[in-house]
Amino acid sequence: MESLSTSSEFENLYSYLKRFSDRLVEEEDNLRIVVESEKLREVAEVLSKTEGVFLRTIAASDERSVNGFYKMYYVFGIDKIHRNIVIEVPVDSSDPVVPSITDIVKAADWYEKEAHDLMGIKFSGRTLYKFVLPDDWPDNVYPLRKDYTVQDLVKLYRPEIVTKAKEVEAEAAIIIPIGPYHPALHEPEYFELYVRGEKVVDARYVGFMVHRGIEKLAESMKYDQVPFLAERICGICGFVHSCSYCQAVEKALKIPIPERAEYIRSIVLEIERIHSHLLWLGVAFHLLGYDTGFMHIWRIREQVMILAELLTGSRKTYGLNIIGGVRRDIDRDKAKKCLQVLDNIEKEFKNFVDAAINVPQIKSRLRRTGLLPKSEATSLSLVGPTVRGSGIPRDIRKDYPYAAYKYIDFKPVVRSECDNMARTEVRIYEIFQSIELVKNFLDRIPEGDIAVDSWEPEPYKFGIGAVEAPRGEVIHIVITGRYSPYRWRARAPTYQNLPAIPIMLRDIELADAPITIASIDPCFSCTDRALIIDISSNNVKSVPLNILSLKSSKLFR
Amino acid sequence: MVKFVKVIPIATKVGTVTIKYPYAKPLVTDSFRGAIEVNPSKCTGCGACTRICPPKALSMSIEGETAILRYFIGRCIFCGMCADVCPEKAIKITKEFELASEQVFDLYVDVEHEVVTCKRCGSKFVTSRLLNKVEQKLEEFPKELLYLCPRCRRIEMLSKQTYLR
Amino acid sequence: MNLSTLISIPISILLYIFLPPLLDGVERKVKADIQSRIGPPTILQTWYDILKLISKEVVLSMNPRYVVLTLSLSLTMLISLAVTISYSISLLNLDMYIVITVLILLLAIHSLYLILYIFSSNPFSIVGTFRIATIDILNEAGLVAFAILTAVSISISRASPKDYLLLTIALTALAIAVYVSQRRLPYDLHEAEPELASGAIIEFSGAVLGFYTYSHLLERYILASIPMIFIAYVMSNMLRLNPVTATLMVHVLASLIYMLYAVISALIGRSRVNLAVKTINLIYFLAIAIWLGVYILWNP
Amino acid sequence: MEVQRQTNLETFSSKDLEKALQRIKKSIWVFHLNTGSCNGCDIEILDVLTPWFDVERFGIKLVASPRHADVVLLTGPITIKTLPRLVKALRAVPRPRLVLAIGSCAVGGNIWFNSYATLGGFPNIIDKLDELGIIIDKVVYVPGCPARPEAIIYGVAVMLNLIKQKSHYKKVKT
Repeated sequence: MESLSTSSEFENLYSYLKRFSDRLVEEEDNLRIVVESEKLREVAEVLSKTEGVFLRTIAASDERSVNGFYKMYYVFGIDKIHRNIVIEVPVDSSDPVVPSITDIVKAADWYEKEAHDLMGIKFSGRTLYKFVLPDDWPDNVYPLRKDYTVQDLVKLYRPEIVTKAKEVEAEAAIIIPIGPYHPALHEPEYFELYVRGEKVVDARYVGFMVHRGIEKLAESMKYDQVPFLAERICGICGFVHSCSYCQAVEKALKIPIPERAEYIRSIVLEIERIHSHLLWLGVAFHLLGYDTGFMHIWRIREQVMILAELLTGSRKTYGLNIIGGVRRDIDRDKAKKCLQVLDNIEKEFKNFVDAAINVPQIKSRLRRTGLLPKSEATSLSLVGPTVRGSGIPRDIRKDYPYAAYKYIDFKPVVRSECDNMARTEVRIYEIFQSIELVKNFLDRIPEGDIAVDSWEPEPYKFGIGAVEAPRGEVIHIVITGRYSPYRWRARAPTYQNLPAIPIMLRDIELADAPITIASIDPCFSCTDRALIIDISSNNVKSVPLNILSLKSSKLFR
Repeated sequence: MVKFVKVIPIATKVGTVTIKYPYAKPLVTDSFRGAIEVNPSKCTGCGACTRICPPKALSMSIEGETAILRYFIGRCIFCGMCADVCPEKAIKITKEFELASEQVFDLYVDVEHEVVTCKRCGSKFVTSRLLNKVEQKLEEFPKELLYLCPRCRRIEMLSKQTYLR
Repeated sequence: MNLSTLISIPISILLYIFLPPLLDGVERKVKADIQSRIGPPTILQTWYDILKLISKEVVLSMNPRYVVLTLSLSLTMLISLAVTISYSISLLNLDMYIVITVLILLLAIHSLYLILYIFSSNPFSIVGTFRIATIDILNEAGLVAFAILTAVSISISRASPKDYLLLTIALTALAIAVYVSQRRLPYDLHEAEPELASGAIIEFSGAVLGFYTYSHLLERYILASIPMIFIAYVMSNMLRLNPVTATLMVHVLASLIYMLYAVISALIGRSRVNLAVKTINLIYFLAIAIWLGVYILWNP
Repeated sequence: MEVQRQTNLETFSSKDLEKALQRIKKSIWVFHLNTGSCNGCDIEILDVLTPWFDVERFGIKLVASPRHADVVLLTGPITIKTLPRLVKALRAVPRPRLVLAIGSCAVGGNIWFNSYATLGGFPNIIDKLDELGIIIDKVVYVPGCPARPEAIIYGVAVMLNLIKQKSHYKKVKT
């Protein structure tokens, strides 16, 4: 593999960065560079203008106890050469201010908001208000700072249930209490859609209902307990989170994991993808009123659930990952059963989806709705089937190979129509592709151990773990501590993808809003560990009709 | 054009797939992890499980004359880590999932252990089972130190050393 | 009025009153079958649902007087509609006046529903109400036109193949209009669950919802029986049926077409308002054009 | 327009309640309320509606509005931000008002029981709801992470007294 310093294409970028700072370290797959905050905007500008560089994640970390300041980590990725550029910006602890880069790198918007709320970092150039935390959260208490333990925070703030409920009573007279609960979104999130007649003119995400304080909790847990916590970030694609957490720790501490464990992880990841895409497809049919399709797709999916339970011991939240490997082996019987089930699913699914996708209403409502132009998709650094439906072949399995994907060759599924149908088709073909991949993995899986015997934590090492989840790229950053992670930053795909929704919703019919929102396969429990959107409203004169939509990955329920 | 009608032959071919649970067997596979069962005759009350349990569904507390290992099924995430770490193999993962209850109270399981009182300060510090176990393993350990709580033990050892010197 | 007429009227009214929830039960069973599952325990399920709703507490955020008044009015009108139809079947008399009375009652009931929906202040129900108004305006025109067209086809019929063809075209168009009026998929836009929660009926609860559900099912069944009245009329003229047989025939045929509708609605997805308007327009225009074309161009 | 309740405790006597509870046994409409769960239990709830488990065979139907519901399927540890909405939704459910708390989160707060952003499960707010005049007629807790579809069906059966519950407080001495 090429590294940044040897790549001919990115030679200029490298020499530029090198001139910029002498504190530049080239690691196995990251290029880490320390940049003073005054120069941050300049570097960001250069990176955002370089073609093929995407923002992957941003993390704020409280390192006052180690080196006396806060630190911001900006992770940019160059898909082509499988390398990350990690820009580290030390932030003064008495006056934590960093220049905002949102106007240069669009995708940075939410990250800055989150860092402001949870870590108390201020961004010059923009004013931020409370987004993630409840409105009555005490000022100057930033949960992710090391000044507070989880117990302190619980003592500092408890909501007044009775008072709160009475306030609700007062405002609830007209709008009926379906609140953020809407049948299309099975999660308590909501969008406000501004509509004129039946046309949507604008949309605003009002969320953070599922913020559960996960990153803080992890700091009070031991290394081996965190995978179970990570898995509960999301009940649909939990395995990807525990996987990328483990990979981040393994990278940071350079723990070599057995090849067999890598294969087992990949097999379970693909099985999770099959189940998640089938689930999505079923819900999409339900959103389009085609309940028969929903029922049959879920009938087919049930076999995957039984298979997952057989392989891992649980239908969901598999509890399979530990640092250094996996807890359960796939023996010969299970592998045989697995192949059988997959064959069956492939046959049934092919038959059924062929019929279902030809239902006239499904066809006409998916085609040419929810358009997401390629240029917008690039500038927002979108991930997963959302971006692949717009003709950009970004796939972490290919771009930053991990686990057993290193050993295998495949092509990401790409569609270039940019509409809801394109995203649906990407998912449908990915199901077939995943079945193919699992068969391949089972074929090649080597004998051996499934976990390392022991490993020693070493504090203040930095590691990035990324996994291609069914919804897109999941990326975890871990800075290790002595007994538990010092800082753990999880970024879910929906976090990156949600800003695309207002673009897709503009000027479509109200009836198509649920399926369009669903088309990024939003998973709010992932996203809300911390985050929020704010789309500055444009100048369209709009009739504000608070459409509380949202519930699910099931979608708007 | 009318391809979507194909759903009817598909449905006819598949028939009804519904499992008539609770009147028929559930779809549980062999590897399913349900509620755990603590074998009171093996458990020594060492607390290894309470330290690994991610949601702290297992907890150890001393109430009066007994130490209680409390298992709260309502918080359990059925990960099975406790069974992996238990040095006595006293924890068994069952396939039980029919746990619904009208009272949260009914979801607790307590295992009571006798406790040993520190000979010097009178504080309760360990279950007698664990102490016996330790006694068997460390035969050479001075008996008088065994029945002291960690704090008193340290004081005792220090004073002994001073004395010896 | 002879004895069999006297018997057939109450039979028919009773069928109208008790059959609709049962048919809904059967429909749920049929749908479950298409979806490879068991479905409700018995076909009485819809009745149980309605009875349960009636015994529940009522929570309303609108003035209950308006709601109860509108709802009871529409129920009364539905039952009088059932009585009118039963009466006309047993007399085997189908003059234009009856057809028009039936249509007027139907339209009145639809407007009452609109009023009922409009009392809700919820944004979902507002959107739902506008949607249903759009579809209704278009579809009621179709319903009236095709009912009259069918009546005309019957009255001009001299039992030639051309006349039967005309009748078939008119009846088919009427059946489509009835399907749309029944507010089934793909045109149940007012209560599209995934988009609008329950749309227009989101704020109803307890007994109000129970009675609404019942009246909605009753309306569906009455609508399904309308094309059948014409068929029964033609048949009884040909075969000299007695009123009891004719009544039973209408109900059997109505139940059958109800099931056919159920199967169709299980196979397709939900449309969109602008799309629905286009499709309905096209179908109705085509139907009228074909009917006229056959009438004018076919000269045997 | 203001919220009006047509019936209240005076007209909704214990006899009415008894009758309504009897009728609910044959027809149960459920409303699904997610209070910040990870989606695991939520997809299992959807799963019980689908062909393999098909709870319609007990007369269970998923409805979209709390006004139509008999039973609230509550998942999640109740995050602070969802709390006001939870109260709103529960208030909108007409009596008899039943709650099925599904999953470890709703029962005991799961892994987040001591997080600053959650309340740690339904038992922690039940008294407060009483204080607000929201009477919950019956609660059944269904543990599981996520609660598997069979466990949810079992919970419903316990709620309707079709089956006697198996879990009981146990105290064993060594």
